Amino acid sequence: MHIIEFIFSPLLALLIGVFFLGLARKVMARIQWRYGPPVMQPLIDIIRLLSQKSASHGVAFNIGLVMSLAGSLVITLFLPFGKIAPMSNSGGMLVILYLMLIGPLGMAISSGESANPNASIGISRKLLLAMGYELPFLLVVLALMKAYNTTSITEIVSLQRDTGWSMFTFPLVLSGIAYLLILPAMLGVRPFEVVNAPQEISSGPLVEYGGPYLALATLQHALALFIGISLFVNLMWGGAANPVIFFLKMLVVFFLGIFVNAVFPRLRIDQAIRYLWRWPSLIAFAGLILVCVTGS
Amino acid sequence: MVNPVLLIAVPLGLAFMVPLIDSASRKLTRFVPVAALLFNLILCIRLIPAVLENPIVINLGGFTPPFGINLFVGPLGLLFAGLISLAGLVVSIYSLSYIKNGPVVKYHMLYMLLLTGATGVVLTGDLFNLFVFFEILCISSYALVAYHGDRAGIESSIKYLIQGTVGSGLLLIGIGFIYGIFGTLNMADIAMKIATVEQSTLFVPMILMVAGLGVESAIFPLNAWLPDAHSSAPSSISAILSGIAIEVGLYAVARIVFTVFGISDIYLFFAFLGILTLLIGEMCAFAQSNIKRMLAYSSIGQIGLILFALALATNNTVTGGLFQLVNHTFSKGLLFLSAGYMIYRSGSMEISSLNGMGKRMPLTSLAFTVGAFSLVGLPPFAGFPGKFLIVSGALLKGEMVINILVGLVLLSTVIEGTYFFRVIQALYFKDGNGEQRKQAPATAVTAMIALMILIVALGVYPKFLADFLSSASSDLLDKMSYVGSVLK
Amino acid sequence: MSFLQNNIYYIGAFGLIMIGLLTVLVKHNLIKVIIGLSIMDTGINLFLIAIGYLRNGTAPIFSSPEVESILMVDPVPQALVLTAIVIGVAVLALALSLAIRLYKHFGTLDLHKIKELKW
Amino acid sequence: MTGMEILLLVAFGGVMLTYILGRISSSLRNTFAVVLSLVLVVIIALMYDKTGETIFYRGFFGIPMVLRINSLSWIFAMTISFIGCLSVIFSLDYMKVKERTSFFYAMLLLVNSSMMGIVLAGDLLTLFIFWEIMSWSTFLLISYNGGPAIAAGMKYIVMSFAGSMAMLAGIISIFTAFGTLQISEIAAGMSSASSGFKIFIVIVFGIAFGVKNAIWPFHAWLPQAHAEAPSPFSAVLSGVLIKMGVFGFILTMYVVVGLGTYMSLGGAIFSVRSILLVMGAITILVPTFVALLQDDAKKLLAWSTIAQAGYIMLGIAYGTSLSMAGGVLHFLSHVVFKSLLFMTVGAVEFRTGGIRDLNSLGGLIKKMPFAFTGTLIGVCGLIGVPLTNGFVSKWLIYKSLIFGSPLLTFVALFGTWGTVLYSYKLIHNIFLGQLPEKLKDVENTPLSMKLPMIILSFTVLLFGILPGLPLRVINKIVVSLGFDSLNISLWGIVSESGMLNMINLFAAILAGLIAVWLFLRIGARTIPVKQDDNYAAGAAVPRDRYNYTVKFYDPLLRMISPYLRDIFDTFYMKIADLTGYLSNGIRKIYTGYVGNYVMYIVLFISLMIFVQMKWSPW
Repeated sequence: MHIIEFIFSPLLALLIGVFFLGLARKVMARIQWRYGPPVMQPLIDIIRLLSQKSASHGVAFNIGLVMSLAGSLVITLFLPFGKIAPMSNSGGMLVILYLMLIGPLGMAISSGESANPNASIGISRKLLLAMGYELPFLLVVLALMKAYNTTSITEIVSLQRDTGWSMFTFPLVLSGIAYLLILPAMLGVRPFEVVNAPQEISSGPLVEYGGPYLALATLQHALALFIGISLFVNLMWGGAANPVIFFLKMLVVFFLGIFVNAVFPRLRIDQAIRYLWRWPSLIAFAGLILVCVTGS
Repeated sequence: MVNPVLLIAVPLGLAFMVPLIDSASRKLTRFVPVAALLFNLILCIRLIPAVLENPIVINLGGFTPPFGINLFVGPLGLLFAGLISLAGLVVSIYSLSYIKNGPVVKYHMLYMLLLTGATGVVLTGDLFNLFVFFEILCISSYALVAYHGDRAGIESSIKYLIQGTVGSGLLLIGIGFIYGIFGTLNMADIAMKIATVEQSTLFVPMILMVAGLGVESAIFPLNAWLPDAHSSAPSSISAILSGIAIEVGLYAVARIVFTVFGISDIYLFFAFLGILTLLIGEMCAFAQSNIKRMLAYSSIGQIGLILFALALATNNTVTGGLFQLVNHTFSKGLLFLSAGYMIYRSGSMEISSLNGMGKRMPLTSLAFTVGAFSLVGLPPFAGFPGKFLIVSGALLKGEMVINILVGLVLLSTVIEGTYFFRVIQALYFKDGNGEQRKQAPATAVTAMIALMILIVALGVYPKFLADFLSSASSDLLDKMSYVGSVLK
Repeated sequence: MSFLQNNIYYIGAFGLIMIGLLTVLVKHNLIKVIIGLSIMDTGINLFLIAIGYLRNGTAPIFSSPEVESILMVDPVPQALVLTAIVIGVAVLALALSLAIRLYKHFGTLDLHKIKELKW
Repeated sequence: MTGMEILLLVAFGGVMLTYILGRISSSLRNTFAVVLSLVLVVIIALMYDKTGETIFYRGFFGIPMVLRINSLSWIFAMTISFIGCLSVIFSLDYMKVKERTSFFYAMLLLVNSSMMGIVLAGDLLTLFIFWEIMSWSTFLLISYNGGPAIAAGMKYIVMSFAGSMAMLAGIISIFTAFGTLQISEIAAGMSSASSGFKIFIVIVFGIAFGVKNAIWPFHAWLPQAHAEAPSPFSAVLSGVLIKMGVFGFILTMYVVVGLGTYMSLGGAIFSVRSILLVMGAITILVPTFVALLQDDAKKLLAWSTIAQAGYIMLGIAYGTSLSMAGGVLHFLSHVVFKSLLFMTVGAVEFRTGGIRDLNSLGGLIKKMPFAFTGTLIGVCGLIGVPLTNGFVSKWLIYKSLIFGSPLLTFVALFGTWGTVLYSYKLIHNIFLGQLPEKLKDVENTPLSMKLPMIILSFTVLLFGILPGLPLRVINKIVVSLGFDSLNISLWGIVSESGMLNMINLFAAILAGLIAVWLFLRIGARTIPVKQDDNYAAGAAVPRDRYNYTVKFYDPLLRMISPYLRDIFDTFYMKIADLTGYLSNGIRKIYTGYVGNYVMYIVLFISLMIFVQMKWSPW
């Protein structure tokens, strides 16, 4: 039972992530009155890419990518998907926060080795953007942990079953709003699509990847999408006891993200940071203060 | 039992023998001070057990006090006499090679006169006798400052002379007043009669005497001669002036204030004066770029610290002050001696010219470093126990004013550390011109090593001296037993 | 008037001391300063003598049995003054010899101009 | 003669002997230094789990000087000797090209010996004596390189000296108040002392230890000092020496003042505890971002050291058993990974001929793979990536702070992101990116540098995966300081608010890595290409013309750098200037005109007479 979960939940996450990638392209195309590629196109691409030859720039180029994807896979073991959360006993939110570092870091080391100017720019932006949304995000997470008096994500989910979604319970409203405001940045969609920016810096960190590397990078991207959405649903929208309902909730969040993506133009990195550090941070800060004041 | 009179008589006699000896044998001249001071040192050491039991009082010419002149060899006097012989011995060994040019005979003669004067001051029990020995000390130091006969030496010497003469004039007026009031010059006798006179009449003579002695002991604002004289004298003389002369002046001030007058209301004022001297000395030293001037100002600062410690007048602080005094004699002596050869080698007194000396003269630089660390009060050198005793004694008094003054002492220590560390950095870590590595002569190195060993030994095992200093401090503070032992 | 009469020596002595001190303070010719020091010394010596002086007193020598010690001047200050004079002369000699050397080096005796050592 | 006396005798005797041997032969001296430091490690290891006190010296005015050992001293002593040993080994090659090596080795060993004296001290006098010996010997070592190191050393010694003077005032007040300096006896006296006295003690000791530990606002000396010291010593400096401040804080707050008193000392809002916590938080936040601005590798690490000291401060100042364990464990973690980082940077500096400027390095991964691996592991530890020791210790600190004061936790967590940014800058600008033309012939890391790096990297991972190893010892410390015992297993910790199981995490990550690696192997073969053979949209990338890493985080820095002026550094420099200015003014009273001098004498007399007539103090 347990072992199945261990294998099942990363695979499920990968699958959903890749599905989301395909869905995103399809929905975007429909919004723009195009037909768009089939939803399973990214999966097909990954399989194709695995068979292609590619250039490698060195050991760190490989290790970084492997590290990045492995880290993201491990996070999926900690995130409850419905009731499936195989490693929720080995650590809580803090471990997740720290595991979330491995993804960008591995990616950065890997593409840093390639010595491509576009990659360097992309990485710099990726880290800066992460810094940008991490400020309000940490405030939100701390407010949640303080409000529920636990650091375990499964407990947060189960407590929401009694109190209702944390987004709509009194002291956490502000945090919920702040989280919603930074969600696009965490998912890396359009107003904050500064890292990959295909038209500007040739997909940034991804520029040197080809063949299997690109496949891994795509999977990592898919997982990041999955983790971002799943975290939001778990923390703010009450998670779910049932995987299906959980998936539906994720889908709703995903569509929200896509719509935002479709409407907004891209910001510059400094504009993005300035935005993230202004209103969302202020609201999140107010939320934390509110929780501290009312909680005690 | 040996007669303490020899402590004065032997060097005095030998001082005047120097020209005779010189005419007999050129080579022997240089060794006369070494021999005389070695004799004094041995004498002092032999006197220690007896003096610790009971102070020795010698009546010169057989008159019993209060008539006639008496010598009082208590622990304090013996401490100073020993210190003078020890420092004098080390410096005279150093001078064997350092003093080569110029009127060598006169140098050795004056040098011994200076030390005779100093020994006389600390041993005498008679006010006018004190004045006479004081004048011997002063006049020989005026002359020795001008030893090189160069511009700076002559200029500082004449300035020193003018201020010193005014000071000793004031001292003499003070002594005159005291004689007019009490009709006696014996310190113990005066001390006994002091309570019979109204205090306000004693004020003027005391001020005059303190001001007169203060010039020699470099209390602010009477110390303007010191930086000039110490920086232009030959380094061996700077070491003696800094290590002995001003300490003896301070001894005289302390003796007059504590033993003769013994009026405790004024002590706090001296504590303030000490702190002021300390702060001004350290700050002036901080701003110097001339190494010998820096050391000279640092001496002012140290005198301030010692004065502060003595003025608190508890057994602890006075012991601490005396410890600091011993440490100052050794460390400042060491600093001047080592600086002397470094200046000799580089040809300039600017600190920047000493850059990279650590490579050229490693041992001399090491000596300077040890002296500096000790003076700043870093363990395991001799400065730390002294500072520890002073601060603990001062805090033990538990008065807010004194606590604040202690804060200032610690602050000035930081300033002092700053300028010493600056020099040490210049010695070791700045690149100088790539001269050859050449050590100081063997005699100078011997002197420096002896002082270094003393400093480290005192720092590691302060108890060695502490007991003796403790009885010396009660000698200074306990007026009644002084009077009792002199007047029987 | 009797105050003046009784204390004439003291007044004279302190007058001399003050004159000497003032000379040292305001004059900037080295020779004059040395003269000032000398005057001050003289004043001090006079002061010491005055302490021990007794009006109409005799010399402190027991020359004949009828001389009472009460009428003798005090001998101690006189001894002191002898010593002080000797010291004063020594200082004076040293000062003057230094002045000569100083003139050789600086070509002037103006103390305002001899300020190489300061600060 | 107990083990401690033998230890100190061996340590200090070894210093002398090393210097003397250096006069004879340098290889003999090197062998001796290595053997000596190994012997010290062994002696301390043998003292594990011993407690005891012994009076070793009465020569200082009869005040008994005591050595004592307990779990707290043991863990510090062990760290000191361990890092000391590694840095001596590291120096073997590093110092070959320098002059005055005997002096260097002797001073390095002296610093280590005096630090051992500090942690083994059983009374405050012994502590102070060794503290001062450590201070001045450190000063000599910081200034060792000359040039800019002169100013760095000066700044260090002045601040450190001011701190020790404050400490001396504190020690002597304790001595005068209670008549004893033995730490075990002071605690009894302290409990009955007035709270004003306690606060005074905390303040003066806080200044002394705060300066050494580089807690904001006393951090100003550290960046320059760490950057300019010789690299093997930077490792010691950053790793263990500033941790003497941590030791001092623990001693002051929990032993001298006492746990119960400490928690309630001071007012409600401005309690000592909350002030220390806020100082710790500021120490994390500001230096982290200042580190981002740095272009000098060692300076970057130095600022990072300050920031990490803030984490330790948060841990030990918070005052629960979990936070205490976190603080002490983070001290251990920091020792290991920061020494590692300074050593790798030192190796790079050594091989590239002294280049520390991040903008002129790059691409060294091919040339110095060992140093790269070391840096990677060190950086991971610094950030706190799971499976490294930094993760466990930070987890403990967060865990204990999170419910009590979420804002402090936020600062600490946010600081971690800053850490990611500057760590990446460090590793990228040195090892990744382009290899400049002039660094074509850089050789691999020498063996004597590899060895410490391997040991330290291994320790980073070992303590990360099996945190129970250090935590068992730390639990003893925590209990001995009066806290509750922790529930510790070999692989993690269970507390009431959550648990940590590193072995599961390790297994999961290992499995993930293997799976992804296999997945990569399934795919088609890859062709290794040269680093600069890359895609630039058809344009040729001119080599050595551009450096992609200059102004790496420029958008962010432009936003934050106006707020990052080091006010306190400026403030201290202003004080120094003011002192100089004042001193220059004061010495003008010595005008050089002798008439003025005589006037001073006359004025002095007149003043005294005036005072007497006006107030008649007599």
